[in-house]
Amino acid sequence: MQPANLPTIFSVTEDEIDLNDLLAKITLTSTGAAAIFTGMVRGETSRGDAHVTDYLEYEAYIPMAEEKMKQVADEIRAKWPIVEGIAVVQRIGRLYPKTPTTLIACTAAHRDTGVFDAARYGIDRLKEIVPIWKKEIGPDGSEWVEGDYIPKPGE
Amino acid sequence: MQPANLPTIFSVTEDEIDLNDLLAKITLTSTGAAAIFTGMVRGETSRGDAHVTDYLEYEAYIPMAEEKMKQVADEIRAKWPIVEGIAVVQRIGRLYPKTPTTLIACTAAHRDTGVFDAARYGIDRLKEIVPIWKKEIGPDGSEWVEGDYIPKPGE
Amino acid sequence: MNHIKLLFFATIRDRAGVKSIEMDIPAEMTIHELKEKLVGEYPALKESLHSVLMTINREYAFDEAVVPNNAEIALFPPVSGG
Amino acid sequence: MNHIKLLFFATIRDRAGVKSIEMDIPAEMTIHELKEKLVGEYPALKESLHSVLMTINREYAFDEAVVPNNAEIALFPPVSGG
Repeated sequence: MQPANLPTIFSVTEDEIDLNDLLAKITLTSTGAAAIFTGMVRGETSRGDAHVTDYLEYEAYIPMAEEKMKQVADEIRAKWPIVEGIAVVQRIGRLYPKTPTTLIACTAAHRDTGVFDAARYGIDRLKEIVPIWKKEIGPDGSEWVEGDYIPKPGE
Repeated sequence: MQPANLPTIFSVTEDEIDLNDLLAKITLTSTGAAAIFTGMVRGETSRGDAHVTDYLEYEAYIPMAEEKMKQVADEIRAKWPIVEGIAVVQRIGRLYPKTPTTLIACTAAHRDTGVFDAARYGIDRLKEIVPIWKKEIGPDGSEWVEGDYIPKPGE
Repeated sequence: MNHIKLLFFATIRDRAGVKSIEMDIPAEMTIHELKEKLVGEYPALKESLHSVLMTINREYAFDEAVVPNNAEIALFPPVSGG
Repeated sequence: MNHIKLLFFATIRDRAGVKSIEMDIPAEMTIHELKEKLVGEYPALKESLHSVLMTINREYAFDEAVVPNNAEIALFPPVSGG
């Protein structure tokens, strides 16, 4: 069912996220569909406390982050065995509004296989268990963005 | 609620689909999330009649296709008013396995806004009402791929 | 008489053997009547008629619609892009 | 005694004022006991303790876990990547 050579990319990087390149790397001859999520730095946020952001500073516990990205990919494959290629990428460092900061992409033979749900699950899990943090720098100073998920034993 | 200047891209093209460029064009200062779908040419299909594909030949009724892509974007905005930018692209001509042939991308402030559903709706509608056809060329000859959707009055 | 331009795509073009033609048709002709006229001229279209889609000026059109003067009419099978 | 390496990230690093330290701890010390020891040495960590996450060798670890020799321990707030 699942050939051992299905491409799985997971990376924490300071480089620009290249969607074309990542998509090509997770496209197999049997692939007909890709669902891709990217997160970008918002320069203006209106939900909740409306505010303006000059830039975000991302940091990661890199070796653990890459292990947990691999775990997110493994969880996706367990839930959606039809998924072919997976890419999980987080850019770190100082990132300005409109810049893509993260990418989760899943490929499959067809679009009605759960491949959209798989990508959605991937970004949700990244924001729960992958050790990355961001500090928001705006006109009124800087503040760490606090997550709220407490991992459970075994996660 | 919806500024008049929300970016909407719709295009039938013979050029390579550049995801980085399209994403940048539909990212606003208020954008924090993008859901992107791409379709690729499958070189090997296992669902249904398993077969091998050498390449696909796409053709379009271009002016109507672009009008219907605009309509798909309008439908998305009516159903998901939170969507900020929309790109609907179809590449035509002779396209080989692993090549992206179509892209639907929607951006929004946050990922939990229906932006994934909006992109999914977009590709489903493109395959229903946008006048594009493909002929499959394989080792056993060539065959038009037949759709099965009959548009209703007003679509 | 009304003057119209006809465009054929995909399987319909292959069967008709032409990409586009211009013709004059009676005023007040409906899509249904135009379809019958075309099958008379291109008998190979007959077996496509149950599923052919037709458009008038780039909007889907149905049997009872009346074809206006200078219309751009297209005939094609259900779409299969993506 | 066990030798361990401690890493601090984000708000926890800001509060502790250090990025990483190495220390010796008694064998069989639990994560809970290590947390109490750290609060003794870095009182500013006290107000973060209700939400601090801890890991042993890059896996999430909980109060009752015993810290092995040569462990890489990390302390950080709930994650906020993406």
